[in-house]
Amino acid sequence: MSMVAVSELQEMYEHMVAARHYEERLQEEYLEGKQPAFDISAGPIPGELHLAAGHEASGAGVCQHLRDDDTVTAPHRPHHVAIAKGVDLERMTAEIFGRETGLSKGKGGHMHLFDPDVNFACSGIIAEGCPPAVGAGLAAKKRNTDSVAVAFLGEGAIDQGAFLESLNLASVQNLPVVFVIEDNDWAISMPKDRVTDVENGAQRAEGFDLPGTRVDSDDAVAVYDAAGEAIGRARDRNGPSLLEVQVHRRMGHFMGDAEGYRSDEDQEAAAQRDSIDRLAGTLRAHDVGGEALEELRERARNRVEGAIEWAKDQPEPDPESAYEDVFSTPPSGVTETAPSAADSGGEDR
Amino acid sequence: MSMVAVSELQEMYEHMVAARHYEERLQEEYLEGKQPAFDISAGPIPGELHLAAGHEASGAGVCQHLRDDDTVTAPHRPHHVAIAKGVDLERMTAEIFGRETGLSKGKGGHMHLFDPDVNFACSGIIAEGCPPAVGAGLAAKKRNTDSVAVAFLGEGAIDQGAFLESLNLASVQNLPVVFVIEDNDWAISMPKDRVTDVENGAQRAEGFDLPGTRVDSDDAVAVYDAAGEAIGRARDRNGPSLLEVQVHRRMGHFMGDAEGYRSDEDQEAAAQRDSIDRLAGTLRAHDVGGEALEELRERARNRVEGAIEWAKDQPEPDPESAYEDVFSTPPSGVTETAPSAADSGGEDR
Amino acid sequence: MTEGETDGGTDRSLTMSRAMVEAIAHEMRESNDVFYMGEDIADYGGIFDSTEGLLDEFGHDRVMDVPISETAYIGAAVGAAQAGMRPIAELMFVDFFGVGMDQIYNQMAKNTYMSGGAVSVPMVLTAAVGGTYNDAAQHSQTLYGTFAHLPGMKVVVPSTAYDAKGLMHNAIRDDDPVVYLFHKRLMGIGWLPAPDGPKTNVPEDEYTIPFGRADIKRDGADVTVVTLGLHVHRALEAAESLADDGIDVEIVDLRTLVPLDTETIRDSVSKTGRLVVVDEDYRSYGVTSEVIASVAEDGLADLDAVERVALPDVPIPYARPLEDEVIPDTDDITTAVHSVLSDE
Amino acid sequence: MTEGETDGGTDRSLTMSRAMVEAIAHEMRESNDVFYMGEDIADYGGIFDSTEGLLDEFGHDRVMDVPISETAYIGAAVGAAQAGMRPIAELMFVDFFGVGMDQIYNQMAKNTYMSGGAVSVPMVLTAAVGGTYNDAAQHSQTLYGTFAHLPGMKVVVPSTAYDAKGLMHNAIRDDDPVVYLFHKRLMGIGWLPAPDGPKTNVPEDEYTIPFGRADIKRDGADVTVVTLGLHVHRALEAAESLADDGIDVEIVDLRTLVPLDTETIRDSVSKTGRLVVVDEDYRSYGVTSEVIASVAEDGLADLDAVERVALPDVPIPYARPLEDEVIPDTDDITTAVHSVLSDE
Ligand SMILES: Cc1ncc(C[n+]2csc(CCOP(=O)(O)OP(=O)(O)O)c2C)c(N)n1
Ligand SMILES: Cc1ncc(C[n+]2csc(CCOP(=O)(O)OP(=O)(O)O)c2C)c(N)n1
Ligand SMILES: [Mg+2]
Ligand SMILES: [Mg+2]
Repeated sequence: MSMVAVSELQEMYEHMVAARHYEERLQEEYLEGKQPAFDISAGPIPGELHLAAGHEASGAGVCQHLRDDDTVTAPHRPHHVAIAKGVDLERMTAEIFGRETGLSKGKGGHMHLFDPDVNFACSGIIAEGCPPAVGAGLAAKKRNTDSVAVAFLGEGAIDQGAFLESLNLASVQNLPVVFVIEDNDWAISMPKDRVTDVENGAQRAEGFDLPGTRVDSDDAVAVYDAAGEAIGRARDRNGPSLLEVQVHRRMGHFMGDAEGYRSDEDQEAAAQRDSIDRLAGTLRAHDVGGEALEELRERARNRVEGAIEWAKDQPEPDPESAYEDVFSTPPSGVTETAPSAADSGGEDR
Repeated sequence: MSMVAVSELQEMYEHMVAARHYEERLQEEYLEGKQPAFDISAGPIPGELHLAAGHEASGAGVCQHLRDDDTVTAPHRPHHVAIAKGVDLERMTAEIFGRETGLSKGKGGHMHLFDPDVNFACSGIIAEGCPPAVGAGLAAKKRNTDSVAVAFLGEGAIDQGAFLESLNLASVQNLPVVFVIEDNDWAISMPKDRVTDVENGAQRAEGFDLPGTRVDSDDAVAVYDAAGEAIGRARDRNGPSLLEVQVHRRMGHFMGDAEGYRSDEDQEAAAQRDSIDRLAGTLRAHDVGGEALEELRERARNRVEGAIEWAKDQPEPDPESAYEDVFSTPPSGVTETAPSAADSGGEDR
Repeated sequence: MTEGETDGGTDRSLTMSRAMVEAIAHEMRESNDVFYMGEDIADYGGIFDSTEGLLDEFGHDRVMDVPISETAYIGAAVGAAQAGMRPIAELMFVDFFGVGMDQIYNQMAKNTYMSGGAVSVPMVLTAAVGGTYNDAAQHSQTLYGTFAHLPGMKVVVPSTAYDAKGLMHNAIRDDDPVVYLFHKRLMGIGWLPAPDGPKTNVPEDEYTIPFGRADIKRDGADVTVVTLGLHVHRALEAAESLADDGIDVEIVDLRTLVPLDTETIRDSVSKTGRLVVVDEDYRSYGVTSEVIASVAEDGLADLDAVERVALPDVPIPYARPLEDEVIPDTDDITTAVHSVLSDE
Repeated sequence: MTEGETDGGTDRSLTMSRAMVEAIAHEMRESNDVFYMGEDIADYGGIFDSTEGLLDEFGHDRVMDVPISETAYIGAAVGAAQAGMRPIAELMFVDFFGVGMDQIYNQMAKNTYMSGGAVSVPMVLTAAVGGTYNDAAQHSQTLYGTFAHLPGMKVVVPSTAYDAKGLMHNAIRDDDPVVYLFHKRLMGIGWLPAPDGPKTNVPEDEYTIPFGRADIKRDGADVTVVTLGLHVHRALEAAESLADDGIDVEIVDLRTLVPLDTETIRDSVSKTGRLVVVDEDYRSYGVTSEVIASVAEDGLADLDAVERVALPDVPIPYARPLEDEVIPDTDDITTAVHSVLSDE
């Protein structure tokens, strides 16, 4: 039996509800102006959008163990993790709407959210966040702190060199890193068995001498427990772990994906196995009543609505700002120190 | 007990002696003019040279099972494999000496030996030959032949994405591919335990659902047996395997490597565990007498001497030929078919 | 255009995607050696419709979804090509080249040379390129210059359905590795509406367009605009409005970057004396640089004025006003044309 | 040169390798955040002496051998840099970039921009470049143009010990990612003898050389030769022999490709009117293209003649007569100088 405190379950529940509501609201906003004919350039949200409805248990269960000084890297489907990690929701939303006050001043968009205050980053290339997470773990080790790094990736990413090499590097250097595979059964249109022979992605760990665990119960508490063990191990300087979590994709790969390749039954089954409902049940079993739950939901929804409202009010970036931030501001790298005649060192050979 | 025929052992022995003698002679030729001060641009052999003395059991034991239509890719230390695979020794040697009649007309050198007659290729980037070997296996499967592909790599290469991704691709497509790790304990100056936590490289297989075996007895017969099983499995369309073979590096990473990072004991121990001596013992136990062995050795040495002599007699390439062969000869890709007005298709929009 | 003169007598108009797929399907029918590998190219039909419909006709064995392992499957294409097959491997976005580049440029592009011609690598590497839909820095690049700089690969960039089909036929038949870069905005995808130009009449018959032959997409006497891909259409649009001002622009569509048709470029510049190079790749060390340098080298005397219009040297930003700022548009081209006219 | 005027008063001459290592050691002493990762850089001291001696002083924790996993450890450097450290990661040969390029250009180079400046990536990526010792197509390239084309990284190419030290100090202190490309033939490695030029007097004190400032390595009035790396020395040699014929060549050593000092180039060309660009990278879509285009763009009127001398667009062959043919030598430079003088 899990030792999780009820207060933690409540926090997780609130994060999960916020994440789900966030995705539902973004879907609405995103599709505005894009119907009936879907034109990606219409509506208030630019670009592609990968929503994580159905993944909430993973973000919440893992991040519940993390502090601000712990690093998280997430892939192209990042919102639920960002919310659980405590990323500034208003500025994140402004970023997604492409506004000047967004986390990245509108330069990054939803696949490139960076919040250094809580050491969160995400990126759009498969498994690309794994090596930087290893690097954050390396920095923690070198600085002799007990902070840890967590890299999230999809089950479709476990065939990519960047992930596999990272397992080895983290293992041989004994770094405080946890890799979390979110298995939602699909990599865009490719089912898992088409791209790997391994049913349990955590099995990859075996070839690299680190522990691997899989949680497939759609149970945020089980995720919390397994993640607690892995993160605790990392914090105690006992090395890296690999964790796979079964989640579900409720909204297509990206907005506009008609999922023609996916059976109705599969979609239906994914919708049924809802870890938010399940966690609500657990909370009720812990004597958290319907009213208390509704209060949590209400708070989560309000936070989301507030962030979206704020974001939509923000100004668009000045076109000229496109030329800024290629390099650090203020500009670095132009220091000149003695000897003053330095610059002509090779002059007359 | 191995079922290997004595005639096969004799062939393997001859290949192994030829390979060893080849490396010893190349070492001599390479160092000519480079002593006492080692200048890489002096002497009859250009460029870097990675010799495989101590690796012979691997090339001979594996390739003994291969036909000309089977594909082999080897890494930067390829000669022993090339010899066992039946690569044209004269033209290979001419290539190493940078001559016009070399396998690649002097363009490739010792890390880029291509002999399409026996489907052999090698290359200088770590693990780079793994994906093309998978491709050769894929071609065999598509064409419904029973040929197989073997990729050789060093133990230092098992941390590289190209290898790890290849394990998965071969496994999920069930391709006739065998990966052979030659474990010589060192990746240039880096000992194995500095770069991976896994003592047995064949353990990598576990994360990808394919069989993995390790042979660490310096016994060519044991290599032959293990390779026979893996290659037989591939030929019978039962999928890929991973095989690791313990070998030894007797001559430094490349010529000129003083091995300052390596202890005398380690060098000594490597020299002791000589699989050629061991195979000679096995042959004697099979009643192949000293004279018969000497005859094999003589033949091997003569072949090597003949190839080196021939190669050194060959002309250097014409400098102008440097501009040829970027693309196929005769030039392809300039076909023009109907409709004849084709070229102006977009003219006047 | 009188139909029948320039398009093989057809009035069947196709999107660039349909034209490209038609060539692939034709070649797959002709030879079992041709097959297609990539992510989401089977049931999905390619994220940018590059394989739409192929699965139905050819099945999963020849229209193969593969793991997200670009190094492994692009390298496998090299191996299969060296074994005599004619694989087509798709990199979903050209921006992902960095995960598989070693196999691309150290094997695919070099093995013919490194083997002294003993082996050849008859494969096609397809990839979607380009921005204009706010997909930000990792999903919007063209990287034309990156591929064109490294020897051993032919680099193809179609701008119309007609060209896309002929160039694809040629790419598959070519015995050398061909990098075939199709611009997402030109494909005619429902959710990413194309401008008017790329949908053209396309003959049903097979035909090839040789590499190394640029196409004059518009004749003109005053200024030469050299460009490719999406920007052919932006340049044509600019030319129309400039024509109203009495400025007569010639538009050279490069169609292939390797080989580069320097002759057509120089002939045009020797006529107009003024050169504008328009590119959606980064400005420095790229396509605009090379086109200008090639003219300066051998036709300096003919050259009265030159301008380049390209992506500035910044990663491609996400928000609409920012992306609009950096990707060259029709106005940028018009301005550059005016500038070379006033420069002298 | 009167010693003391131009080199901080020292007559201590160092190889380029010693000078580079001296700067690294200094910065490692100053800050525990600086560490070095790479293959064979600990006990071996770097295959090309890039870390010779560092292990003894700093130990395996700060001079770290890593697995042959360029993607993983270069990406780890990015992560450590974003966490506030100042890693130096070595790619043993620049030719290997293809196995780790995604981390290099999609993370290291873009994260500052993609985060709107919220994060910075203060790291150095070192790599050995160049040919002249018959290591063939996978171990002889410079790939200057490949890195310079993609925005977000500063690209540094020292040609002397003096420059190597100052540029390395600056690279480590810079808050942005710097790609530091050192030419093997210049390092002063025992088995790969350097020409005379790169071993220079080097002050013991620290000093920085700012990026974006080319260095006139030789003043001249007749022809501008723009070059970098090894070819600075080949150009200087050519200049000496041309001086005997009364031809006065100015030699501009770029030192950094990003930022590119177009001002110094243009000033020189406005003086001489004749431009020769010499590069060891591939000819097309590269450094020579960019330098010529940058002059043509803003200084076309000044430009009377231009030539480029570069590696032809072929992979680098192995045999000595072949490699000698393709890598530009002193004679090639001399010929090009004569050619721009007779061109007009
Ligand atoms: C290297 C690389 N290859 C391909 C892609 C395109 N791509 C984006 S998401 C995706 C599928 C990812 O599947 P998975 O890892 O399971 O994550 P999910 O989308 O299911 O959350 C692909 C192929 C990419 N971004 N990067
Ligand atoms: C991607 C890549 N990284 C680094 C190198 C440089 N390199 C050449 S051989 C070698 C060591 C290889 O060790 P191993 O695989 O064990 O083979 P061995 O030399 O021991 O036979 C290294 C690091 C390379 N060629 N390619
Ligand atoms: Mg998935
Ligand atoms: Mg080894």
